[in-house]
Amino acid sequence: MAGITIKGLSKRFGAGETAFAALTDLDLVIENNQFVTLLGPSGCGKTTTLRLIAGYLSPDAGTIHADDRLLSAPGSVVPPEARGMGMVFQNYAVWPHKTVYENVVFGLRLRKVPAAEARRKVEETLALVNLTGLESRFPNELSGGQQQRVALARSLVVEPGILLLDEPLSNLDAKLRERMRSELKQLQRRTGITFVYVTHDQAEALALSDRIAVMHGGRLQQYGTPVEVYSRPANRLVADFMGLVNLIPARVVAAHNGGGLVEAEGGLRLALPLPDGAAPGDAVEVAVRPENIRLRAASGDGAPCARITDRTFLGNISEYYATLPSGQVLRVQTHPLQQFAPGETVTIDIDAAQCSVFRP
Amino acid sequence: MAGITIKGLSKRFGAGETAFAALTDLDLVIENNQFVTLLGPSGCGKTTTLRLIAGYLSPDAGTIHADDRLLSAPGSVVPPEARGMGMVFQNYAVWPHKTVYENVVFGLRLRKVPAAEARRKVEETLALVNLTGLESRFPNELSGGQQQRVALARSLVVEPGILLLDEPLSNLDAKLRERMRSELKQLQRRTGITFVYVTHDQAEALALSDRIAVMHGGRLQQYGTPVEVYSRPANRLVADFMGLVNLIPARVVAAHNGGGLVEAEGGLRLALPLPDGAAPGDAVEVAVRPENIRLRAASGDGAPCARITDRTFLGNISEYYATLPSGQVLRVQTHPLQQFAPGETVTIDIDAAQCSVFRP
Amino acid sequence: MTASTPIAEASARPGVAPAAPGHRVRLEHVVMGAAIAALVILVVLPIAALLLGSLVGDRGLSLDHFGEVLTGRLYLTALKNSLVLGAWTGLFSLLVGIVLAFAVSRTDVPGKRLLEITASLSYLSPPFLTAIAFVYLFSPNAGLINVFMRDVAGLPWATFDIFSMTGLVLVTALHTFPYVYLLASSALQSVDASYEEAAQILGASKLRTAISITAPLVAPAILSGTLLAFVNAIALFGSQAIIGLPGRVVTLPTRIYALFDYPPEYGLASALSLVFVVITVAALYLQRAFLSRRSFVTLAGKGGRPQLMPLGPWRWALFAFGVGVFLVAIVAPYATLIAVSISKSWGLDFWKGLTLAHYKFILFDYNVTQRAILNSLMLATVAATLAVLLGAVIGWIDLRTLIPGRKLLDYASLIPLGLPGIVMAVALIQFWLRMPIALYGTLAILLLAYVGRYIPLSVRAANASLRQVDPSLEESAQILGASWATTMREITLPLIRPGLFAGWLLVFVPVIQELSASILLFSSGSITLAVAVFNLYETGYVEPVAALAMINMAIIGLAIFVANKLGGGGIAQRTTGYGAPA
Amino acid sequence: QDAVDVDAAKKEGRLVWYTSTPIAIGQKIVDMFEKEYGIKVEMFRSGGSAILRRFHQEMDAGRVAADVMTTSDPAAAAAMTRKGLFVAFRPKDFEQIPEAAKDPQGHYIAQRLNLMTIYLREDKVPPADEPKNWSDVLDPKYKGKLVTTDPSFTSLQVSVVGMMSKNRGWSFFEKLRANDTMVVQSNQQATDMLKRGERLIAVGALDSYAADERMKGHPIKTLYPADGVFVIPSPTSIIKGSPNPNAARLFAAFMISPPVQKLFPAGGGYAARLDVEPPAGAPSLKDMKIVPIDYDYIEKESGRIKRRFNEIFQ
Ligand SMILES: Nc1ncnc2c1ncn2[C@@H]1O[C@H](COP(=O)(O)OP(=O)(O)OP(=O)(O)O)[C@@H](O)[C@H]1O
Ligand SMILES: Nc1ncnc2c1ncn2[C@@H]1O[C@H](COP(=O)(O)OP(=O)(O)OP(=O)(O)O)[C@@H](O)[C@H]1O
Ligand SMILES: [Mg+2]
Ligand SMILES: [Mg+2]
Repeated sequence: MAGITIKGLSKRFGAGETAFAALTDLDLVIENNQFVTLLGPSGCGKTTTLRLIAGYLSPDAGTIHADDRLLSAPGSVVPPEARGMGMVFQNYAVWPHKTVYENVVFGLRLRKVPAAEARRKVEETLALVNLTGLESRFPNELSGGQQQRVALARSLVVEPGILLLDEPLSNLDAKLRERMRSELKQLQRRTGITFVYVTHDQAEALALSDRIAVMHGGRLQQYGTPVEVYSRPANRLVADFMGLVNLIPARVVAAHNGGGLVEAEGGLRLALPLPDGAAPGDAVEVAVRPENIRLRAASGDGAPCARITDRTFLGNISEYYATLPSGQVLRVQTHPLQQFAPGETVTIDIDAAQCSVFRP
Repeated sequence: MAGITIKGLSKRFGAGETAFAALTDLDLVIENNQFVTLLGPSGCGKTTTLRLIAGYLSPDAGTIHADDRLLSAPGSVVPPEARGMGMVFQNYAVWPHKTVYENVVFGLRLRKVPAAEARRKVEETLALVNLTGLESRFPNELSGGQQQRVALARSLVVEPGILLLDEPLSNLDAKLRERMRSELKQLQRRTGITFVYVTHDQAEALALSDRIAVMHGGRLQQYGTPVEVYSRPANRLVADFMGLVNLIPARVVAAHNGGGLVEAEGGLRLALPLPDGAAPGDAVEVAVRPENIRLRAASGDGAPCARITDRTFLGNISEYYATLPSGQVLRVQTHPLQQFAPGETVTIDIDAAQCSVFRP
Repeated sequence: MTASTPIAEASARPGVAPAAPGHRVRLEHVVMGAAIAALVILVVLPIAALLLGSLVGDRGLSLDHFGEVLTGRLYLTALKNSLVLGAWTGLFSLLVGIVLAFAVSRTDVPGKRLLEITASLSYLSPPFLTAIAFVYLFSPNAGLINVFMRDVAGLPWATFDIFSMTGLVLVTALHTFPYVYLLASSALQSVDASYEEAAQILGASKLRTAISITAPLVAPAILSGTLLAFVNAIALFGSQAIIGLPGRVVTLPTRIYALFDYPPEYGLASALSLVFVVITVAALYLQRAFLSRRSFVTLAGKGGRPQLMPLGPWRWALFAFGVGVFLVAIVAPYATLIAVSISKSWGLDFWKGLTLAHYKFILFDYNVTQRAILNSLMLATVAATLAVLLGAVIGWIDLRTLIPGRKLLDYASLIPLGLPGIVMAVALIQFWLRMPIALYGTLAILLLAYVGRYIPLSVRAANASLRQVDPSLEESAQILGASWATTMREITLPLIRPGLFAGWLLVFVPVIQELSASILLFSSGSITLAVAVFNLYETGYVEPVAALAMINMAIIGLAIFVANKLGGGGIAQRTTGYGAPA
Repeated sequence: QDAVDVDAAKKEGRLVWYTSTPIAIGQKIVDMFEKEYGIKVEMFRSGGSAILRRFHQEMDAGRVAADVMTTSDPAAAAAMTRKGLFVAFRPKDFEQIPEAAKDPQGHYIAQRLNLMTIYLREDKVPPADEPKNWSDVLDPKYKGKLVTTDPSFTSLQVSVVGMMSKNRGWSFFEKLRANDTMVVQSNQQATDMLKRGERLIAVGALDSYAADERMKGHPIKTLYPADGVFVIPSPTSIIKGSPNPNAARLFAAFMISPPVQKLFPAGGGYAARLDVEPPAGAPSLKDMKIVPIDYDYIEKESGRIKRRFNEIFQ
């Protein structure tokens, strides 16, 4: 069990004109026993970060420490085989020419663990991931989920302090994925191993993580708990990436000590926390998540009205497009039993406490 | 524009001992101008059905009519090129050696449409799918979403009566997928073409379809509107596949004319519509969707209580595991602002009207 | 891209019209029927004729010929020698091929381009020319290098007798190691790096990873290359005649060839040829069986590029090895041939007799050469084109239809791979001499032999490129209303064009060099370049032979250049990277 | 003496010649003939037995491609004459060809005479060590120095091996084998081995190649064994039913005309005509002992002879 401290980490690929900064000045402290997720759109540098931590790549700048041991610095990199980490690859990389048992025992053989003890450990680990009885199967005789558990067992059996996982669920179908998700989470809680998890699926990140590092374009955008990054996004990019969001252009009407009043076109007024230094007259964008807008039958209580223009039934949720008199379209999510017909006029309530304000 | 009538359609693959019934006795009426989705887990026969409709496969039994024209019967199959349908493949199948324009105009050339008219039609169709200006690009110079629209345009330009789509969104990332989804839906509304859409993603099916055909193991399980299949599943399989569901074993206490009272272990009582012929004493399963269970702070009003055992923040939703005194675990979804801590005891309300009852 | 599980493969296969019987005849059925008929004529009938020929004796049908072939000391020795030759060549090809492939694709060895060139040139060089050159270098008493070692360097132990099994293996392996090299290096490049990285992070050293992860993963490709080397090694007639006979290493091809000397003994020759067919088919069968059991191996995925193994000082050792192979396989034989071709009479003082007279003789005075060059160019062009078209149709049948027995077709198209040219020629003679059509002695029979013999190469090439074209690309044309012919013309053929051109070259090059079948099938009007070279050699004109050999290589080089200009480029880049599930 | 219709021949304009004549001389004959008559000759040059095999296969296939054929296998020529495959033709100067080298009716006529002898590198074998007759080469002092040709690939050698084994028994070849004699495919390869000094003595190889190299300056000397040399004619025949019968006759007649015949001694070989001098510096046939050859025996036994030879030398 170990923590990881990353300081000022940068990595470029290529040289000269085609050089490309895959990762720029990353600072990240991953604490012992935590489940930390690197989240971001494709190409944002997640895999690069993970491979830097594993030691497959050497940084151009910055350092990586595990506890107090310096693992990576420009020009001096402890090779992967000497880091004592584990890694689960996106495609599992279960060796097709070895049986489940041989796959899992490989790391123990390398450590010259006596055969009897190795067998015991493999059995324990296979039990941990629910693979008992499949020891002598070849990977092609396993389902995707089972292969993934072999990959997990193979990494776990050597008791790494840190386990790196690169989009391990992205190849699975929705149901299996949901199951593996909770298994992974429980496993991490049970073993106490530090998990560094890479994904571009925000739901997965929210469901699994203690902390989420949201990345974009090779830079860290925000590092915080799931609720923090979802409800208090540091910027537009994060807000947009963490889920559906309505961005309403508005103007600051009044500002005081961290809070204030904004007004959107069409008379929508919201009392909100404001970013530092916002002054009346400033143009801002208000970010509202669809579930923080409530619809109710039109009432004359002065709350803003909107017309339902589209409706999508999504099972556990219904989604509406509500058009404000200003023409601004809001996406709203409600409980499916709360039904409005397209064309209907409704009153909307925006939960101002859940909104964020960004400068455009 | 045309409707499709499928009667008693069956298809087996292989012969002798290894024969495998991919599709058994399918009856399906797809009406003109509808958006119908074939939904089901991997291997349930969706693609097989679509390929039978397209004429790539010939049925072992049953018939397929388009309007009144017999398209397929065992041993006599109108070949795909003579059906006048369109098809969008999962991988788009955009021809990499032809430009966007050449891809789209191909079908018109085959129909010997005069060049000038063909050009006009292609331009119109490209405008329809928002690809104007990209005519001379090659597919490798397009993003995934653009490629998909080329595939769509190629099928649309020949004005097929029926458009078949095989998991066209499964290769896209979440954001693009969401966008393409609404584009597809609008397109279908605008053109009035009959869409037969294959997917294994229930959210997609719910969002898009006029009617959903839920399949399992080569058999049709239910055919109905999204609300019907989600809220009134015909059987356990459908209930389970259409979304998360809690299955609570219970016993019928009283039954009358389609309704009745059931009691689950631990004293949970629900007044529900019952399946025909259910008699007091019968063992049944009550299916409750997580969003139809409400949590509130423990109250002494006699409603059942439960203890929160796990909690997952999913952004627009919070999910709880609530354990009843009987040990039964319920999954509950709430608005994320409604917060309970693990360990807390809560009162639960089950919306009995939204429950379904199955014989186990 | 992803694992090709049986299910994925099965459901990717479109059901093509043949599933619906009793329809009007469609063009695709005619074309497919023609392709099947062609394969029957090219491969199946000649082999049947061979079988018949081997059974017809002086007293009607009998097994006498087989009896003699399987008991006669002469034949048993030849059989044994062939097997020994095949085995050793296979082993050497394996070692050299694998070391070079590993060096090029997985290490930081310098001069990779040189190693790649060595492999391609070794494959392109006609083995009998290498054999001739090596006789000049390593004949035990007078070989240049042997003389140098013994008399100048004073190292008598460092001499080498080319007229021996070892010599034969050396010369043959220089031609066959590229099979292992090419297959192994492409396999090594497609092994997903994450397999190796997974071992590394568990603590495995680079060497350990290479041995216990990488090597087993590419084993199928290596095995496949080794078996190709084996089968080709025992089939090469030229080198076995030039080196084997003086070294008293009699092999099956030389034995068969001798049986054809006047008066020919067709029955015995046919029986002996069938023994050959059995060996090669058995080898192919073993290979396929082994491979099919392992076909699940998942190569290629979304992993990063493999890292190159830093070798430290060892890289220079590996480099030296590569340069050694280059010197032995390319420099030595070509330098020798060039030297011979410009010397007045080899054996006299070299520097006093430099001349271009031999080039003049073969190009202008000897009226056979020009005809031979023209014939060869024409035959190679036509044969390569036919083979490629046939290969495309056969590959298409295999991959895109559900016709029962399509696997058999694929197998039949592989058999010639194991048919030495001489056996193919015997089979063709046996068959066409009985036919009322006077094909024999014309260019047509050579064409049949070439197409038949090299059909496996074009079928493989077409097969590989068809696999990269997702069936849905064809289906989407179909549903738009395109007929089969339109779909082929507009979609399939343009998409596999680069692969077809590769296949075309793959056939063209060996046809230009084909000797072992041609030597039995050519006639005055249809003499080919390789036969002209061999005839000159057989009658002792070694200097003109060397000159003609150089011209031969120039023609091959030119042809490759032209074909690349015509068929390469452009589209290849556009279609590669177009991810289609295999 | 049979007449030749030169005009008809010219009208045919071309002919096909199958031959095992050494390439350079063959090419010269062709060039001379084309120059003289303007008739194009398509020469198919290959080993003697390859020619015969081809010819027979074509006959079987019902295809007569060759008009004229010159091989080095009198046994085969006699056999084919019996089968009626050749045209009887006695051209001008027919009588100048020795009886033993032609068919009385002219179904075949020798083009040249081949001497199968022993030759060696005179710079490497001291005169004292030269073998005097065939059995001398079995002396162990020649071990590793001998080269011979394989009757399976060289039809001239079939006669040599056949008569040697008939007259002296197979033990001769067993001993030859014991003396580490190298076997090569063709006479030219044997010469080549000597040229490069790989082997020093060729046993039972065609003398004219040795002479040819001698003229180029190689120190190769021909020996005429006291117990007899083998003189084997290379017969020329006109093929019955060939496409260009008149051109064929003209060419066959041309073949024994003095200008052509003089080409052979000029190249180191022996002409077929009695009135043409032997090659410069070589003895006349009259001064040698000549081993008589039983062609009937050779023809009947050739399969067995080759097999036995190969069994010994494998
Ligand atoms: N070896 C390399 N050479 C050049 N560029 C590279 C290399 N590896 C990665 N990159 C580039 O660096 C950027 C970050 O890559 P990285 O693999 O870290 O992305 P990612 O966040 O993991 O994306 P994804 O979700 O698609 O896997 C990408 O733009 C990628 O193209
Ligand atoms: N050509 C074939 N030969 C044998 N079995 C086949 C073939 N095509 C499909 N099957 C089998 O028929 C069943 C149904 O296949 P189908 O492709 O219709 O499934 P699907 O519902 O489209 O699944 P997915 O969502 O995975 O695409 C599967 O079990 C499949 O393995
Ligand atoms: Mg990545
Ligand atoms: Mg499918």
